[in-house]
Amino acid sequence: MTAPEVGERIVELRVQSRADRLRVVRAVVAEAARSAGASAPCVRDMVIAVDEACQNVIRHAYGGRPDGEIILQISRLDDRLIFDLVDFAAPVDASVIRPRDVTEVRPGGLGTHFINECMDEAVFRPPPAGAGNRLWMTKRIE
Amino acid sequence: MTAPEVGERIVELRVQSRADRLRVVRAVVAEAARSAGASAPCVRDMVIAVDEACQNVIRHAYGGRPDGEIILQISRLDDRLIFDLVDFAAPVDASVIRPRDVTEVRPGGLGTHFINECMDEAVFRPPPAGAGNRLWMTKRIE
Amino acid sequence: MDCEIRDEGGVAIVALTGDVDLETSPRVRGALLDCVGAKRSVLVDMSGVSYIDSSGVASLVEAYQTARKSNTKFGLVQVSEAAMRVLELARLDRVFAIHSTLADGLKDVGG
Amino acid sequence: MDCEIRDEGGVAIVALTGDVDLETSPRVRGALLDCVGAKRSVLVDMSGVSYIDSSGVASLVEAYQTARKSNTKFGLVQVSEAAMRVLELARLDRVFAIHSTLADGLKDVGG
Ligand SMILES: Nc1ncnc2c1ncn2[C@@H]1O[C@H](COP(=O)(O)OP(=O)(O)O)[C@@H](O)[C@H]1O
Ligand SMILES: Nc1ncnc2c1ncn2[C@@H]1O[C@H](COP(=O)(O)OP(=O)(O)O)[C@@H](O)[C@H]1O
Repeated sequence: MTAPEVGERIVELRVQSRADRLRVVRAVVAEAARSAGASAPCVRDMVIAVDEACQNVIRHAYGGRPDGEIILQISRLDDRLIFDLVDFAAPVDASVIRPRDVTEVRPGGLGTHFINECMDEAVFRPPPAGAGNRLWMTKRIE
Repeated sequence: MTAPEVGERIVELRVQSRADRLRVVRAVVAEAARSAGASAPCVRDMVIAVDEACQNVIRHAYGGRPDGEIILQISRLDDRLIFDLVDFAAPVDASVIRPRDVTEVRPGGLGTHFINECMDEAVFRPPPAGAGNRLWMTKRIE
Repeated sequence: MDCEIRDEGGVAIVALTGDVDLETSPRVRGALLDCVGAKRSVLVDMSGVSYIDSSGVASLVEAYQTARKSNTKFGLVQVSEAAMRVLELARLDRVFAIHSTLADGLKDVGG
Repeated sequence: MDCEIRDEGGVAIVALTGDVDLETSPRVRGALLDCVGAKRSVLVDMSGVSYIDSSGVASLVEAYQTARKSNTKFGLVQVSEAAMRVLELARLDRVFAIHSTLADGLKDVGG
């Protein structure tokens, strides 16, 4: 059984770092959020944030390498869902990842901003032994 | 990287042996099958078979215990999808599991029959070390 | 999954919407057996069934058999494509009275 | 994801259907830049967009900016709710010309 701090696991998912796996990731996030009672707009924001976080792992952490492992664990803690995203890429300096000014119109650089807007919390945490990075996102179920 | 015999993994999913996790399982199977190019009827049959197989694990292998681990790996081998379902319950004698005569009308006893009808192949295989049972199902992508 | 019961001229119309699965079928079973137990004719509206599994089918079979024993009418109306596939797999598409419209169903059960 | 291009009185209507994501947005980017590069006015029909991510939005921004540089018209029509949420997140709902009907869009680009 999982410790309370970690919440009750709904599902754990493993995929490789490929763009064509994101559909499956989105389907899982959507169904897990729905089954936890989230409304359609809340489900949608959770899907957006996790998709963008996975994209960043695919493009930046793994640099486009298609065979990196991505582990997403979705759990519930009281009235929140926790999205715990782990990769096995080289550890990144989280301080360099910051959303850009979105009032400036240019292509790219929106992912981090979307994640921050769509989740209540999104922080890098010490990864489990052997892993590279761990992004911890939470959002209240509404 | 996975060996050719095992196919190319699309996704691996872990859930506990609870009825309220089956929605997420179905969503993953449906999206994985769709992204592999399966038609709607083919997707539907894959969903039915995997759902019934998971139900059997929940009700029979784990006997209704809600905290058993279920691992589903979906992979692609040429023109087939492979659904590899592992549990950690006590090993079952696979020879006692057989579909009943469905022309006899009575409630229950349909799961195994559905699995056999919906998949091309469904066999128990030696489970990985530490696991209890492993049901190996394949179906051509149509 | 929603399971709504309404009355049409003494016939219980049980409308199922969503996924009837291992989690939700006990509610369907309870509702159907209540209606059948009250000796009411029952029509199950399956137009909104997006998914039904063997446990959902078992609930239908149990209600059907209980109805037969008590000479009560039991039928299915407007069976969705997804549900029909499963009834066919269970070889029940020839066992249940299946009506394509509610009107046909009501005529059959004499409601 | 489908990306279909048709002509309406010299205006390229690019209709997107399905999920515009990291996998599929390169095709959208290519189609949009081709149309803009050919100096055609472009209207992107987004009524069928079930999902769009930051890479899809980046493709729209790139086409929009390329169009501006070459004095070509670029607009969005019938933006689905799912897509509108993402444009709002990107603060682009005030930047792009967004029309609720194709007729309005065609009027605006003078097609
Ligand atoms: N998971 C990650 N691993 C490594 N670097 C990252 C990660 N996520 C974001 N970054 C860095 O932060 C920058 C901003 O990311 P983002 O806002 O998602 O926009 P974009 O990915 O379009 O550049 C990226 O360009 C990248 O340098
Ligand atoms: N995964 C399993 N582990 C243990 N026993 C099983 C398993 N699957 C099926 N069985 C056995 O086979 C029987 C037939 O299964 P099934 O056809 O699915 O119908 P039902 O589950 O409704 O009984 C079950 O009653 C059970 O005894």
